[in-house]
Amino acid sequence: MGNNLIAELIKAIWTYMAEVKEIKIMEVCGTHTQSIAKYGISSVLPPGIKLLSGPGCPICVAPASFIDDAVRLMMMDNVIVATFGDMVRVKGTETSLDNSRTKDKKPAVVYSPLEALEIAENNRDRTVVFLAVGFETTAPAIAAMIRHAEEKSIHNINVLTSIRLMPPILEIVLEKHDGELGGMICPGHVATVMGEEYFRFLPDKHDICSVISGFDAADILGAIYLIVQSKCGDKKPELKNIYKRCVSFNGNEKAKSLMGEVFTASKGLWRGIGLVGDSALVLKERYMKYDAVYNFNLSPRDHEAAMECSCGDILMGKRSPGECRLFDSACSPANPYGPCMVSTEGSCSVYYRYRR
Amino acid sequence: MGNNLIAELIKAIWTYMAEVKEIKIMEVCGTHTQSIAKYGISSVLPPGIKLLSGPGCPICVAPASFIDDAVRLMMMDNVIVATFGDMVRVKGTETSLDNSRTKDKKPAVVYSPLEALEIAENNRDRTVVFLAVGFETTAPAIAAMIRHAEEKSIHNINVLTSIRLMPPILEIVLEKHDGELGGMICPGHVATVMGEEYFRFLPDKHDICSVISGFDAADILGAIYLIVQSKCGDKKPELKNIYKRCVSFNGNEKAKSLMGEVFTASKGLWRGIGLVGDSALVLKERYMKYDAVYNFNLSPRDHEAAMECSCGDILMGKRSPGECRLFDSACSPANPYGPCMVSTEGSCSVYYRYRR
Amino acid sequence: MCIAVPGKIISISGYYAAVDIMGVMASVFIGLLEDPKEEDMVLIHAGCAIQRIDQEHFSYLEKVFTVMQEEVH
Amino acid sequence: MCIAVPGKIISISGYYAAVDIMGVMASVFIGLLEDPKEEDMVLIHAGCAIQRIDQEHFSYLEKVFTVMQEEVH
Amino acid sequence: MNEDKITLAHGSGGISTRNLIKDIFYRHFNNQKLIDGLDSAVFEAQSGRFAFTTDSFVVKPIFFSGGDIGKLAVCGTVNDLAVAGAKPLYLSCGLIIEEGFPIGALDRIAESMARTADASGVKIITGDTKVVEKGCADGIFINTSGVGILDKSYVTKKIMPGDDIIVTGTIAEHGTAISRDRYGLKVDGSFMSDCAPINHIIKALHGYMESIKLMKDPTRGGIATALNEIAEHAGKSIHIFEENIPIRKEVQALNELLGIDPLYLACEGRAVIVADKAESTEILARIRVLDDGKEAQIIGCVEDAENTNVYIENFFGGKRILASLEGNMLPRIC
Amino acid sequence: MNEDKITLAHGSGGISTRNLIKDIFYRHFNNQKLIDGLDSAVFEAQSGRFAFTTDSFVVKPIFFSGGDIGKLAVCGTVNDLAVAGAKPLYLSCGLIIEEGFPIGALDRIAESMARTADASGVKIITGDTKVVEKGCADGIFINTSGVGILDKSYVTKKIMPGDDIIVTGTIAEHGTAISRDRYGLKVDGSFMSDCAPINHIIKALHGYMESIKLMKDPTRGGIATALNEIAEHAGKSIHIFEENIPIRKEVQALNELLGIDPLYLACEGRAVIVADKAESTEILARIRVLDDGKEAQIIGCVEDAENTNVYIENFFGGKRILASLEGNMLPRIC
Ligand code: SF4
Ligand code: SF4
Ligand SMILES: [Mg+2]
Ligand SMILES: [Mg+2]
Ligand SMILES: [Mg+2]
Ligand SMILES: [Mg+2]
Ligand SMILES: [Mg+2]
Ligand SMILES: [Mg+2]
Ligand SMILES: [Mg+2]
Ligand SMILES: [Mg+2]
Ligand SMILES: [Mg+2]
Ligand SMILES: [Mg+2]
Repeated sequence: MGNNLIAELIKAIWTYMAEVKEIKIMEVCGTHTQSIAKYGISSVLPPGIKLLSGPGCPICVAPASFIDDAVRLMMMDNVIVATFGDMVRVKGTETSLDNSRTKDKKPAVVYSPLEALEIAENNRDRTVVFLAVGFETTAPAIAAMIRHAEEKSIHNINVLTSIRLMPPILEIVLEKHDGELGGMICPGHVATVMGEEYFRFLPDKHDICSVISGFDAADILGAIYLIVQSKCGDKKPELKNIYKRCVSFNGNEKAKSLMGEVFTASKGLWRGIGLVGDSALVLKERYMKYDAVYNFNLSPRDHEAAMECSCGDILMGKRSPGECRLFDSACSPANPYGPCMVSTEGSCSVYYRYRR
Repeated sequence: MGNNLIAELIKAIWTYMAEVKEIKIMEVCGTHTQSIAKYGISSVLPPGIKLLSGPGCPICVAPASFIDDAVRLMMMDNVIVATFGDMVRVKGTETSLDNSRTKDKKPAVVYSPLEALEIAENNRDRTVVFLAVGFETTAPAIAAMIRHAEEKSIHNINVLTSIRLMPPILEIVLEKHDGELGGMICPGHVATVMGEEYFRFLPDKHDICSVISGFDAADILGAIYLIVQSKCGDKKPELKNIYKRCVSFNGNEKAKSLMGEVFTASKGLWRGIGLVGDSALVLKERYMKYDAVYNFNLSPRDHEAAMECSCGDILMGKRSPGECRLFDSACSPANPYGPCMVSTEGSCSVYYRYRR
Repeated sequence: MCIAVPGKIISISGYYAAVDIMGVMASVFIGLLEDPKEEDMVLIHAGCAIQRIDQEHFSYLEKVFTVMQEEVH
Repeated sequence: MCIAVPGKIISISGYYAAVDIMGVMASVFIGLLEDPKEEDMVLIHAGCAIQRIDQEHFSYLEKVFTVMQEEVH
Repeated sequence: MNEDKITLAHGSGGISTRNLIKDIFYRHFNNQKLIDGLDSAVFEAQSGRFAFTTDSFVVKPIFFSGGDIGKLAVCGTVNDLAVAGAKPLYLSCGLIIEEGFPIGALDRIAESMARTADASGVKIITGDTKVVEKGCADGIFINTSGVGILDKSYVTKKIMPGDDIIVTGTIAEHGTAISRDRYGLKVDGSFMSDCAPINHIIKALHGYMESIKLMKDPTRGGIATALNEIAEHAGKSIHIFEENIPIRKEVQALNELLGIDPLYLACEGRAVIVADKAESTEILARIRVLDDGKEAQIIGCVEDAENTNVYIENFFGGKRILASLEGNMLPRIC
Repeated sequence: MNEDKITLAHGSGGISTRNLIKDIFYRHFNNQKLIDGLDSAVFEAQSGRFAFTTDSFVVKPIFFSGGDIGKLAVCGTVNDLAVAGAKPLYLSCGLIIEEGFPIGALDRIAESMARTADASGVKIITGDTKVVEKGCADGIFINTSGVGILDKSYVTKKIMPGDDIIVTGTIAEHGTAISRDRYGLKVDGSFMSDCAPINHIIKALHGYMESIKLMKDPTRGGIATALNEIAEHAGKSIHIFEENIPIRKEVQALNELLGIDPLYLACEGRAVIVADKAESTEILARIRVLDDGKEAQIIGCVEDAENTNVYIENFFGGKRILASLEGNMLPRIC
């Protein structure tokens, strides 16, 4: 069938939708959100399918105070802040790394946590603070970096962590939705690391049809097909894995054990949402010496001032970006106010660029 | 007679020179050197008159280590170095304030020592170091600034001093010349402060005809006239003062007493010449708290590495700039090596611009 | 949330491998994999190989779809 | 070594005076002078008046020259 | 030259400035109009329509894979003239140099400008050099302005639905090479800026000027931004077919790795051409016979929607709006 | 505009850049060639000899007594065209702006450029805006390039001994005003840059072009440097009479106070003209009837020495060589 598969999938989706009529499907992963936009998926789907974007962009959910701390650290003479590119333009309470930047004090943009370690090795007289942001997919890479620092006795590397976990936030999303959601596209790369079983609780506990999917057009259309198909006839909600080429039953055991070695779960603050128990990974006691919060005596992040931004609702799929009153006025990709606007895969940014 | 005076003076000089034939006259003051060049004085004089430039530029004689210290201070985060414009381009052992300058760390160019004090008042969190360079003319202004700082309790002002006195260096010049010099044009503004009597030692002790002169063309031609005239017939060398409009018998008593209050004489290092006893003014014990050497723990300036530069001989009038092998090759106004090239009134710089 | 691209391990040197990503040769950290080998297809995220790709399952979706559609007809 | 220019005191305020220097009004420190007054001509160096100018001696050189030349002839 | 760094004196307008100009610019740019020129250079021209353009170049790094700031500065202005339908004639060169900049690097840059000017048949006939204090600029900035004379048979014409859109070569080469160099990415593969004069390509189309409606060089903001500008200029929408956009596999791969959309990355040796459908395939063929036109493609066409959007459609019919660039491109990982 | 600072996005080439250009430059420069222009602006011209020139402006402070960087940028290029004997027609405007620069200041600068362009009868028809990171430039730099068409009756001619040298107004006004502002000198007196277009002065001399050998505007390096350039160009020496140089008493006084030689300070609204002796007094008279030509003077003449020195002679016959500027001017005290 080859490329024809996509055409067949679309045809099948249209056929089933004649029966299903209306359905809401949430994609949790920001990269799915981006792929859906990039491939123009909505443009080939029947109008009855509404795709919602969940809290799946780690940039979006990092609290404002995290950025504030990063900016403060960057301005210190003996500190180099290293970060993934996306974090650079996110505003904290008042400003972003980008807007505070001077010729001499600017973030080092890295592609990998291990690059941050390299910077530390090459700048022994300064402390490198890596902004450790991500979900379960990125956490092993960060853990590996910390372990390497330990092995090589590199002590001038710190991490400022905002690592988040999927299941706790999905519990909250599904509680609020209370049956409104017709299906869930599960984050394929989180599953790659954690394994298929990691998302079993979705159908089992929340009675929702869930598909672990990759990021190609066919993968996404396949997931939508399976969800729509499951609505026809009286089927029990199941967990399906159509990303078997990367996602095994138990995931990457070595990566998981490294995460367990370095990190422990803790409550975590989500921008626009609030504190969620056991939703963050933080350094274990024995790796505390790498923790920027500890070394620079930063305040704990346990609450956040109320924002005018509708990000909370956007992340929950309860509103679409166009419904936020800041959208396209006080908040645009050129001058993002809320976190969903800053990452190119944030719901508001994607909506701004592709769907207007 | 009015402007005709100049024509008459020139005529008279030519007349006397028919008898005198050859004469060397030294002007001690760099401003005289500059005026002579600016007015094209040499172009109207008989060829038998040779004008020599003495050690009368305070910029030229400041030791290289003085600049080195100034550069080091300028590079400190909490220090502002304030200076007269001339000092900015002078090279120390390796570099100048100008060449070490960055956008944030550059010298504050002031026209008056009191401006440096103002900068200190406006920057209470930083220390202003004023490069206190000059002869007897400038010393009272510097003394006044220190007294003001004291009165107003401004403690974040320091001076790095290289203040020099005329008589000791003239003694050395005249010892070496041993009767070769036909006359001396004395620095009119040093005399303004110190009084006519300050230069009495020249005819009395060194048997040289000396004229205290102002800086107009007529003043300078008048001095030359008097010197040339004194060679005709068997006259005893005298001190003459044709700058009476500014120079009184005792000078400015108030300025002198202020100098005495703040400064004391000490040995001083002259660039290209060496240590000369009692030739420098340094802060008295009780004003030590304003001394950058003391506060920044700088090394004493008591010797200097030998230089390839002929400045020593130039300053002594023993060589002309053209005879220095660095002249116009390694040393030019655009890239001055020696001190006489950097001040626009330094002998080499003047020679470079006007007489080549 | 997690952009990742596939690549093929060309050579291994310690914790790192030279990986061919659609014609681009990149140095990738392979310390998260159990026993990586040359010729392995891997999935790369943030400069790290996070999993081996199982080439046997490349057409898994197509197979599932074919079976399901046949069931209907 | 010491550029200086003449000017006339126009008004005095504490240690400073407004001085007219060939048409330019500058603020000059006058604390080095004994009893400075408005209308005084002063000599200014490094922003400080270093001496009062004695206007009676403006033509001193000319007088000296005239006398000496007359002596000769 | 016995100094190896630019000093403020080199920008004072005095002897050092004159010497620098003679030693570097007269030597490399070496043409009589430049050397004769006092306050302005003088040239003769026949009646006609002239094109005039300017650009400043602030690229970092200054020397990059496939070029340098000097080559870029010449290509940029030559190409702006070329896509306006003009034969580029004369360029100016205005330099702002940070004190302390190595004279050796300046010499290399001037030499590169001279070589590129030669290659594209233009002369640099007037210039200016300013030096600013250390910390007041970042190395060197170059402004080039250019004058050209328009091909008599070319005027911009009303763009109509159905007109085809041609791109003359693979996209995003410059932006990708610069990103790789700027971020010091440890990847191998052939990443070279496409930085090159394209006036010879336009010249080759001389016989087709009646059918060419508009041309643009897709530099800053990439092909996405250029297409949006064309749509706005035309007052029509544009429909692009993603599969038809020529892009090298390695460029695609590196940008996927970095999470960057290559449609927004600069080309510095390409043109986008809007042509009448009737002759567009012939024009394409004419471009493809050129050494640097082999990858040319018709990538889409003008449509008559009610808006000035650029739509991009993929192999299975998925369609989205391709907006102008917002903000800047940064490598992404999440 | 809901932002008040320039950001990197304003220089990205995307939507922010386009909006900035429309809000500021289209509004102030407001002419059809600019607004129509895509990659280049297009203008028509008859056959003739054209002048082409460029200058970058990096002046500090940006706003000074008697002008601002924008006014200066327009005057500088208009005047370079004018002294080349050309009627200035069109200007380009290339901006390099430091991130964080106030948009309000940019607006004032653009407005000032527009006003000055209007006053001198030129149009700014093409432009470019680049934004560099904070700390990579110092506020704003402006490049203007210009095109003009030469007065048919004017060509530079062989300069002969006896030719007179005219300066059209008082010297060192710009350099003195800038020094005062830059060093924050506490002096009162009228110190204003002479910054102004001078093309109308040259235009007034249309009937005398046969007798005019060469013109220059004595900007950077002042009249001393301009005269040296003329001497070198002519291969002859020049003899200047110091008394004849028009200089205001206050300018003389302030420079004496600072120990600076005003002959090396920039004029930004003056020309130096080398004219045949036979008509030089008539030319002088023609300049003097103009509002801004009242202070014009014949300051010296060309001589036939064996060198290309500029000699300057004072009231009592004292003579010296007036060299080109070496290094930079700084206020001196000792
Ligand atoms: S438009 Fe901006 S402010 Fe509104 S929800 Fe999205 S990111 Fe938040
Ligand atoms: S030419 Fe330079 S090196 Fe020689 S004596 Fe003069 S200042 Fe010194
Ligand atoms: Mg993912
Ligand atoms: Mg003196
Ligand atoms: Mg000029
Ligand atoms: Mg352009
Ligand atoms: Mg361009
Ligand atoms: Mg110039
Ligand atoms: Mg262009
Ligand atoms: Mg010019
Ligand atoms: Mg100019
Ligand atoms: Mg441009």
